[in-house]
Amino acid sequence: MKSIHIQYFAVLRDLTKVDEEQRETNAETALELYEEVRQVFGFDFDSINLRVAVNDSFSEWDYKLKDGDKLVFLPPVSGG
Amino acid sequence: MKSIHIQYFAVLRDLTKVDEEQRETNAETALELYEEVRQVFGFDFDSINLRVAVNDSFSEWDYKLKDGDKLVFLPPVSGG
Amino acid sequence: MFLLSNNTLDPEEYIKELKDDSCGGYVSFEGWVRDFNEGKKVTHLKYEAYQVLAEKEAQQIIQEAIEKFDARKIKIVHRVGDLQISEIAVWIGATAVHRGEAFDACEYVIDQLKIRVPIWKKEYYVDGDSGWVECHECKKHIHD
Amino acid sequence: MFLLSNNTLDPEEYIKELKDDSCGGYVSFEGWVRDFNEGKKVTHLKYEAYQVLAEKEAQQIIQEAIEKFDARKIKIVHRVGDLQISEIAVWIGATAVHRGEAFDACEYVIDQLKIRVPIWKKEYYVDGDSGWVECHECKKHIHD
Repeated sequence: MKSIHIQYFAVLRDLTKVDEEQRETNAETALELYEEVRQVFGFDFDSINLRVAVNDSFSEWDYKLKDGDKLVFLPPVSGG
Repeated sequence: MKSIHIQYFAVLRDLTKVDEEQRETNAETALELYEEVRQVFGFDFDSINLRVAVNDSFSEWDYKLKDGDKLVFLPPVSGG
Repeated sequence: MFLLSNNTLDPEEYIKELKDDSCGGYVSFEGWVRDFNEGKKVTHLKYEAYQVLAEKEAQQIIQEAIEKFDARKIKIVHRVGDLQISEIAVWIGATAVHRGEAFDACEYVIDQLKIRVPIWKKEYYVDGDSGWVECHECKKHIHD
Repeated sequence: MFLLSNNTLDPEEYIKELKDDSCGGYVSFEGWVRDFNEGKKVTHLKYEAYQVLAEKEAQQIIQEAIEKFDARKIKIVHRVGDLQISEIAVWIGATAVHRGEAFDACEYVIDQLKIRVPIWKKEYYVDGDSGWVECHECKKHIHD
């Protein structure tokens, strides 16, 4: 089991109702973790439509999770 | 004889030492008038490098002068 | 430099940081909150940012623009929180020795910011509906 | 709208005239007095304008930019008289529904203004020399 810190923004946060959580997981990759929380919160977005950040940097979906990592799943941005 | 009002700007005004003059002339066209004042004030610019305005609108060098016209010979602009 | 601000943006203040006697051109862009978007009348909106990554990515964009276009100084300020119609959502200022470089740098920064910097906009409509912009692309529309 | 001003330009004042709830993008350009031009150190400069024709030509350029790029409002203010280093020589503001239109309109206006509007710049140099800019193209350099 790894302990992963996850932050939620925008449309995802509207569904989770929390800004962040500390999640114990057996997921191996960022993608596996996304599919796990997607089930939990009922996200309707394929990972293809999102990006993932690990420890405050953009990362890849096949990133291998390490205990203590900080992840953010990023909906399409709309600043400016 | 026609009476033409002429205004001078920038590099031309530095040579004429006057902002404007009322000139009695036999010149038929804007170009002939330019060549006349060019002699008088020693302008070193060919008409090809200047533009001419008649009665506050851009005009052509072959414009036929009429008594009472207001002319301006325009050095290359450098605003902005 | 990149800044997130909870308060009304103040361009006159930001310009001071960009002043440079060797620069001949200064171009700025302001994104204003429009009263209409995609056919719906907007009453107000909200921006939120993933601050740490937004700062890193914006700083990276500024660096790219300076190198690509030989710009001298670039500053970005993005509003977060609740905004009313006609308020400034984002301000970008770019200086360069010549004006073409400043135009190119400023336009590059706003174009890249809109696709890369993790900031999200939620629009609130006259009919009481609201939604995170671009979420029609995610195949789901959120109703509060 | 086009304005010639003998006093320090005040962009915050001009922007007010451009505010429009339906516009999402505002682009402005400022031309600043540089301390160097063509390898010579500049101490200050002077602009003069053929006012009536400058106003007509600038108004024509604004109209062209609005039509070509679907811009909403455009304003130009050009300084005349004596200017010091870093002062604003010209200010241009353009609004449009979308930002690309505002960028294109603003750049078109400054590009056209520089070649068409009868305004002239005289530079004064550290070495006591001075000259009307571009008059090297007229094959004569003026020394006061």
